[in-house]
Amino acid sequence: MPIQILLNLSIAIIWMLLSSHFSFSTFLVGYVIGLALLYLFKSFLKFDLYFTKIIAFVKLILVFIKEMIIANLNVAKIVLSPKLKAKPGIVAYPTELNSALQVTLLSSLITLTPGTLVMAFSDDRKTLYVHTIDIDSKEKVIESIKTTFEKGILEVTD
Amino acid sequence: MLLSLLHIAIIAPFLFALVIPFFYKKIPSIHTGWFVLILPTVIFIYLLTFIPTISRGETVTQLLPWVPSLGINFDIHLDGLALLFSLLISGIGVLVILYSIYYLDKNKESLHNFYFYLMMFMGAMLGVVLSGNLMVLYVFWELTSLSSALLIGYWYDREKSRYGSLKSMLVTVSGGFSMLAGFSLLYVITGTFTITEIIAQVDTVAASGLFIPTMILVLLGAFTKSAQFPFHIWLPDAMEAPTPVSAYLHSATMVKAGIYLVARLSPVFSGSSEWFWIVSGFGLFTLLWGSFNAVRQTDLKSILAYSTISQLGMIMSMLGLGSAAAFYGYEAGYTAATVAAVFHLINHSTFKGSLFMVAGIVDHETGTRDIRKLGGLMTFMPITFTISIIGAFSMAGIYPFNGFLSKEMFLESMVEATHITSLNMASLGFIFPLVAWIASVFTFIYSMILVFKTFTGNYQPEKLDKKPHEAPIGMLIPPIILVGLVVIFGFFPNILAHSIIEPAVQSIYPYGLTGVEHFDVHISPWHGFTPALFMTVSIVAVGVLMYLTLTKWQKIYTFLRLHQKDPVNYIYDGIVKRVVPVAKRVTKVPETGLLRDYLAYMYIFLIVAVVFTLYHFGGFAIETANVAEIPIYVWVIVAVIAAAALLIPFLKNRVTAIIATSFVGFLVALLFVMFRAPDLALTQLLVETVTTALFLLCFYHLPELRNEKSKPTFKWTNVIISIGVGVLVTTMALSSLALKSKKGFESIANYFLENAHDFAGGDNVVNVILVDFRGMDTMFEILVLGIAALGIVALIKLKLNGKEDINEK
Amino acid sequence: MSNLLVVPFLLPMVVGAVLIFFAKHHRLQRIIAGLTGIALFVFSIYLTYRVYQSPEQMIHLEVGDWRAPFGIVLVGDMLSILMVLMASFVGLVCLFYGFKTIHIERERYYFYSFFFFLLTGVNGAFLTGDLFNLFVFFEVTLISSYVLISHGGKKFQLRESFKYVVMNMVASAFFLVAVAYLYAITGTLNMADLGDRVAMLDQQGIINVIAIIFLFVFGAKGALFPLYYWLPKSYYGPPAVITALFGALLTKVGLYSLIRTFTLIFNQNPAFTHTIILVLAGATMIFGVLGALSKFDIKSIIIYQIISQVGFMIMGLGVFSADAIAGSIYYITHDMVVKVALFFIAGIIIQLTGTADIRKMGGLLKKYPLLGWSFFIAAMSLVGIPPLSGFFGKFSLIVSSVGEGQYVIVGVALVVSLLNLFSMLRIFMNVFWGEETDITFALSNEQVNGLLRTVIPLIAVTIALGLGAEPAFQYVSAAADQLMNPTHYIDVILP
Amino acid sequence: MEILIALLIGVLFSVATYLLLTKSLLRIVLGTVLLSHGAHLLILTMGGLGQGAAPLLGQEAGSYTDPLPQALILTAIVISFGMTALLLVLTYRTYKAHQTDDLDQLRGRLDE
Amino acid sequence: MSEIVISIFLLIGAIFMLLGAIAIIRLPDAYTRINAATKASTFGVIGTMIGLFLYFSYAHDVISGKVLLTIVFVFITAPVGGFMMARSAYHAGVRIWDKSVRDDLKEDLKQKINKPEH
Amino acid sequence: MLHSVAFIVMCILAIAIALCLFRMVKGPSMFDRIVALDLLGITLIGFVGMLMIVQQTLVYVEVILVLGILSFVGTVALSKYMEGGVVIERDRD
Amino acid sequence: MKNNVSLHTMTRIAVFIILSFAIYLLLAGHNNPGGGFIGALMTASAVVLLYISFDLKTIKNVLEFYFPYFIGTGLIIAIGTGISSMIFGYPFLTQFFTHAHLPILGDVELTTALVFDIGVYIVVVGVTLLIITTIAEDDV
Ligand code: NA
Ligand code: NA
Repeated sequence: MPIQILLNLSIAIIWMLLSSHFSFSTFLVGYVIGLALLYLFKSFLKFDLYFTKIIAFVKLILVFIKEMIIANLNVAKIVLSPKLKAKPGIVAYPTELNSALQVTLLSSLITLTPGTLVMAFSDDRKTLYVHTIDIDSKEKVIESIKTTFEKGILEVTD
Repeated sequence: MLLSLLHIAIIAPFLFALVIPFFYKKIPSIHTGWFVLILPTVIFIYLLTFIPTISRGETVTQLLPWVPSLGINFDIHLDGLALLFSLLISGIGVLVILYSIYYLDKNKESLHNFYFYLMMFMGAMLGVVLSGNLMVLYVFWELTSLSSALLIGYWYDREKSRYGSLKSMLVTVSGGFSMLAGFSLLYVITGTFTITEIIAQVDTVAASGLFIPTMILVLLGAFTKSAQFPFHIWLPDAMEAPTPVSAYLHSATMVKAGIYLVARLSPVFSGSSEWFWIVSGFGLFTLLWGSFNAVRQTDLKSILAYSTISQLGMIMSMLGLGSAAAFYGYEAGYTAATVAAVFHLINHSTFKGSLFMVAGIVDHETGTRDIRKLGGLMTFMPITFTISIIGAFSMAGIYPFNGFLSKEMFLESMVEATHITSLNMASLGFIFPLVAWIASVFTFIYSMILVFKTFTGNYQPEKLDKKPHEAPIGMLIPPIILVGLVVIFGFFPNILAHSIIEPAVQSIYPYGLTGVEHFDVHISPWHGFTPALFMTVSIVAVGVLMYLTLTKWQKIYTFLRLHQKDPVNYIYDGIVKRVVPVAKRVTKVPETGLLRDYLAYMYIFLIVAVVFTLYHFGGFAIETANVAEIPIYVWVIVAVIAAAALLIPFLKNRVTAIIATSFVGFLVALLFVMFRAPDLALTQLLVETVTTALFLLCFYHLPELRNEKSKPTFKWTNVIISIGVGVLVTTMALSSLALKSKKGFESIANYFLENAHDFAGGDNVVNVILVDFRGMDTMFEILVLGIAALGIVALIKLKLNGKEDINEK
Repeated sequence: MSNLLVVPFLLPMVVGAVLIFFAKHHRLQRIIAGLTGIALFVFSIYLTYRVYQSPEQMIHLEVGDWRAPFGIVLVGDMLSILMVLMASFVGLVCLFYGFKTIHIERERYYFYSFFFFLLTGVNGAFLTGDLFNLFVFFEVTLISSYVLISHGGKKFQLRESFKYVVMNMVASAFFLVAVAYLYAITGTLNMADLGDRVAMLDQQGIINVIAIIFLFVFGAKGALFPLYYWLPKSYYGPPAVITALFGALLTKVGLYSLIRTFTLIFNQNPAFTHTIILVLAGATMIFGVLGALSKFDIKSIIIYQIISQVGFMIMGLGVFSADAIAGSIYYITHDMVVKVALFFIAGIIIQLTGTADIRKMGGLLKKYPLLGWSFFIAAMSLVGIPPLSGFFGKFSLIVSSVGEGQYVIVGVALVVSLLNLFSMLRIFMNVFWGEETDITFALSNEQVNGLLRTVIPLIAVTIALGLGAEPAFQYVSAAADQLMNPTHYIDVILP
Repeated sequence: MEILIALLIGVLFSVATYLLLTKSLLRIVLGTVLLSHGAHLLILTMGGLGQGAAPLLGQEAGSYTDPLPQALILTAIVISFGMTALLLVLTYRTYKAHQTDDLDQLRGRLDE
Repeated sequence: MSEIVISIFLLIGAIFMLLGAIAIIRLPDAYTRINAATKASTFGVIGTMIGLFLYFSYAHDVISGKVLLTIVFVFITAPVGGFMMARSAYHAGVRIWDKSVRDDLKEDLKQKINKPEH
Repeated sequence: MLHSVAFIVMCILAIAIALCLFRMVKGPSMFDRIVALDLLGITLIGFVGMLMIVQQTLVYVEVILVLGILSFVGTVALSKYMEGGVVIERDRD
Repeated sequence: MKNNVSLHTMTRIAVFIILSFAIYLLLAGHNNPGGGFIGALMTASAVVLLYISFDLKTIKNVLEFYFPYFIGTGLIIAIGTGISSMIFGYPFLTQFFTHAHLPILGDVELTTALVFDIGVYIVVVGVTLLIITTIAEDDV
């Protein structure tokens, strides 16, 4: 139930963003719309949504932004260098994360950072296959993900 | 304004026709003909009451508006000519129906059809001759063609009946159509369809530049109906109709409608040498052709058919001659020719009617009409023989029958023709008596053949299906009445002179004879030793000689290749046979079934028409201002769109193709943003995406793109057409824009901008237009979508195999 | 202001929408559809009467209360209202024929909805006074026709429907193109306003080209030479009732639009534009009738007769005089009736004998005289044999053409009429005359008579229109006068 | 600007026409899609390009661009969307029924 | 000053978008292209959208939530888009660049085929 | 100044679009084309943003969001299609 | 290895955003870009995204609608606004609007055009989804 309220609130906020009109009435309309949508999809919501650990979340975002900037610069370097010297490959990344939301979050973060792209999940969702533009070593790739994102996500969601 | 009795006389047969099936079905024990007989009898008697009035030189007119907007009024104009014809129609009608009662078996025949057609014909024919309005005349004219065709095809399971029916319909209706054009021209010239009014404007008609075409068109109608060469070919085939029909329509009445028309319109057209030459020329040639060909026929009815053709030509030639004589003030010639024409018209109806009935009797009693099988019937059917000998001798022009009188008058008028000094007659006039003489010889011969090959000579029972008897009395009465008339008119020709012939001649009275107030028609059998008498004598002499030596010279027909069928038939058959193959070829060539070809026709038409118009009017313009101000990125975007689009035809992979199309679509949306159309951009993007999704969904059911194997000419034609279309659209766009900036009408759009907020309560003007100013567009646009969706459901789920629509309920 | 004008297209639309909910209840569908058909017809009569009696002989409605030329305006003038009346009549007759011949599965898949949507489009196209709105109604008509023409999804149908749809989509695209050009130059969409503004232009070159593009667009929908090639086969696929409906209504929408635009808007250079129309009219007649002669399939023959008759119907426009246009209007009216009758009869024959090949039939007249004579009358009317309606149509066209000195077209029309006669007699003589073949008849006499009950009224109308041509001609002459006097139209719409 | 877009429209029409003239069902469908793009752009161009602000009155701009062609195009887009959808389904049903997407083989015989 | 900031954001965004485009031209196989394009474009969008957001709040005094929402949306969906493309490519049999150094997915798929689940 | 920047940005983006077209045409795999289309969508977001600055209006902001949404939907649909030939599965299980 | 975990999760989130946006587009259309048609296509896109990410059966269980009725209903609503103006003696399809001051919501513009647009919306949603599901279900 609280998850749904949360979702409802976020729809109301999205509504405000859409309307570019930050007032109570807009919020209320958004809330009502959210309520209607949730009613419509009542049998469809099964993921855990838990936004309490805001601080951890902010931290995660900051880490992410930093990583992202670096990543983009890296890609820029590779793309613009006169001779292509990338060593791409697909790396299997084992994760300890459980919930769908966690795994999704992780994969998104991975994808948005250093030359890496999650391109498949194992059927049990325990292994992420990560395409990497430039691999030094498999361990290095795994290590960097483990220490930045997976840790951050655990902090946020647990 | 009200229907007069005369109108009712015309309409009654039609109404009566409608109840005939009732008699046939409900009272099968009595031959339907007996019921039918009543009406023509009543009409005939009623018409007889007009004789005193008409012979006084008066005319009866009854007006009834029908379609006054088009100048079509059901006006009745009863004068001498009309009375003569209407009496023939109703009188002979009575006899023919009486005859048919014995001729058609009430148990075997579809009498309701027969009498239905016959009544329809009678009404139509009365309508033709009584109508004072050309268009009403035309209406009934076509109805006579129609009923005639139906009667010819009465035994419709016979191939020949259908052939004859189609032929008569095509020939007479084509004449009718040309007549319609002629009448239309007359209307345009005179502003009326009323015959008397047209006659009153004869000077206008003569002065019109359209005089000759009008005349020819009208004459085509008359000639086809009256079986004038070369349109006569339908008449022999019309003999497939039951014999009463042949007697009635195809000798006594309908075929004379053309004569009637020529007579009726003589006052309008006769003031020209063309009229004379055409009418008389065709008449004479038909006379000759008919008589010449009658001799080679072996079927009794065929002989009679060609004989009819010949006699109609004869009457026609006399009418032409009469009008010419009148026009050049040669009154004696006029009277001689016209009186002869009218008198012969009556006589022909009597003797030819009786001869047809005889042919029917012979056919009925022996099962054949082929003279090669017949012979020696005299002893079996003496009455019939007597009838036929009177009829045939009259036809041959032998004294003392009515045919002798009119034939001699004819010869006389032909001789008179040489006295006309103008119209090149001085040099060509000799043709008239010459042709008349030759034709008369042949007429004599076939008349003899008709009688003697049937009734004398060897009786050949082995060639006949049944043993001949004398016909039942009911079947004999009508021909007896007719030959009775042949004899009576032969001895007392003047009983008709004042009552019938004189008013009729008066009606044909052309305007050239203004000085003459009244004709005195007097017919006498003896004129002294005139050239005509010598001609008659020589005709009989030569005729007898040639009849006796028939086998000796008959090979001439084979030599002339006339032995199989009338050569004109080759033309008709050739055309009719070729129409379908030609139609097939003409249809097949463009109708390839290939969509590309159909589109190519459309595009080529469009391009050619537009180029032609532009060339004709000019108007191409272009405003080159502001080209320099276009930012570079717009050039790039436009180039990218163009490049993406140009690539699509070359793509071999359908997903690539759809991605390229999406590419174009997305960039078009960008253009919409550039050109300040946010709603458009949104819609374009959404539609593009959903469309792409639809394509992908449908790809599941579709094959991969193929390489097209086409000839280079095919491809290059396509390329040229495509470029043409593109150039056309662009050229026109630029020209329109140039004109827009030059002319600058204020767009109605400003109204929307000014009023959207205050009067429609919305700021998004595009949306306001869609839901308010032009809400109706939107309402039906969503209807289109709804139909599309439901249609897709039906397309996918409803799969019939074709049997369902037959027999389903 | 008269909201009456919306009824002819709104009623079928609402009913079409409502019937979606009853798609599975075919009996209820039929009851609703039948009542609607009757109501629509009765209402159309009333509306025609209203228009005829109104002082301007024209009523109009500014939809949404936005005055012309800004909003969309509906115009019921003499011509459009007559077309609506005829469409409603044809629709009604087709509906009842459909009840007897349409398969239950078709009814389940929204047949009646599509039927009414088609009527919506057709009536809307007749009534609108706005060029773009005309486009929209065209599309409503077309998409309904796409669906109906492929309804049932038979192999043959699918193949030919594809061609039909593509051809029409191309024509529709050029409709938009032409509207765009016209809008660029005149800045308006209202037809009265267009007429007004185009008349004020001194540069006629571009306008004439636009006129040609419109001729192309409407000619493609109206099946003019050389734009008709999609028609013969695509019309062949669907059941008789749909072919009848199409033959009677669809091409007429194109022709109506031609008449409307070429009298109201593109009337500046008739010597050029209308001569082109006249040439196309002649070619259409000729090629249509040759097509008819090339076939032995009764349905195909009558389909080609659609094309041939189209030539006659626009002949009056090409001649461009009040009398000629009156002739055209009368001819269109007559053709709607006769064409439907012919398709119904062909449908009965095909159902009865199980074949459409006239060479395989024969002697039907004996067992089915009413059917035979119905056909004969309809055929003779089509050919123009008096005193049936077809005669008066042809006659008035010919007299007016002669009056305008257009002799060539008169000659063509008469020759084509003769060929028409030949083609129709060929059917009659093969099917109804001739020897009886060993075909077993698939319909009982009651069934045939039941189907004939929808044909007889049509035959009655063609006779009545002939014998009672005077009131009809008074009407069409008034309608033609209205068309030839566009300023009246413009003054009423744009006071 | 209008000249450039008019040229683009010409290209779109040419390509569309070329595709329509091919013998492949699918290419023809693509042709109709491009044809409608061309027609829509044409309507917009004919209304005049790039004068004034987008026709949303809330912006309070001095002048607005012509909203009418935009509304017309919207209607046209919607309609061609419906048409394209229907045509697509018709296309694949035709293909499935005849087992060919080659219009050469979909001609049919003259005397059917 | 603020104009400069805005300009920088806009230019960075644009450059990264261009970079993404160059990347898909230059990189050797579909996977590397997807990989690079996904993040370059995200970064590009974020750059231009922030620039845009700032511009309107600075020049027009309007806070546009939708611009921010766009960032959010692109941000959450771009990785999934990349994921979908890459995975589908792999399953559709698009070859990985022959100079790639490893392919764990291939190995694992092979194992899976060798040892069916049941 | 911002107008000049917007101009430059648009020129850059136009080049990016041209490059996308190149990859779209070239392929070689279908996914190269899909990524080109995806990138086009993203680039268009930037382009429309610049046009908003040029035209001094926020009215296209919905377009931006829609572009974002649709390039995602389009990418997913195309990928799904290329993976198995089916865009919408009837029943996954 | 066809696990769709991230796709499913993100779709769930994205769909809510898209649907909210769609409704916004519908309601704001009279004054801002948007309107019934655009809103409806946006809605349909969201649902299509669901269909693509998940599968027909799953989503049909969530959205148990019979789309042909959408078409009928939407058409009748749209016509209804047109007819209602006729009932009050105005020409067909005359639209009205008023500004109402409602509690909580404040100044609200009420227009019949919106009702019309909602009719459009319903039709278009019904149409799009009907087409897509019908094609997707066709497997013969
Ligand atoms: Na036959
Ligand atoms: Na036969």
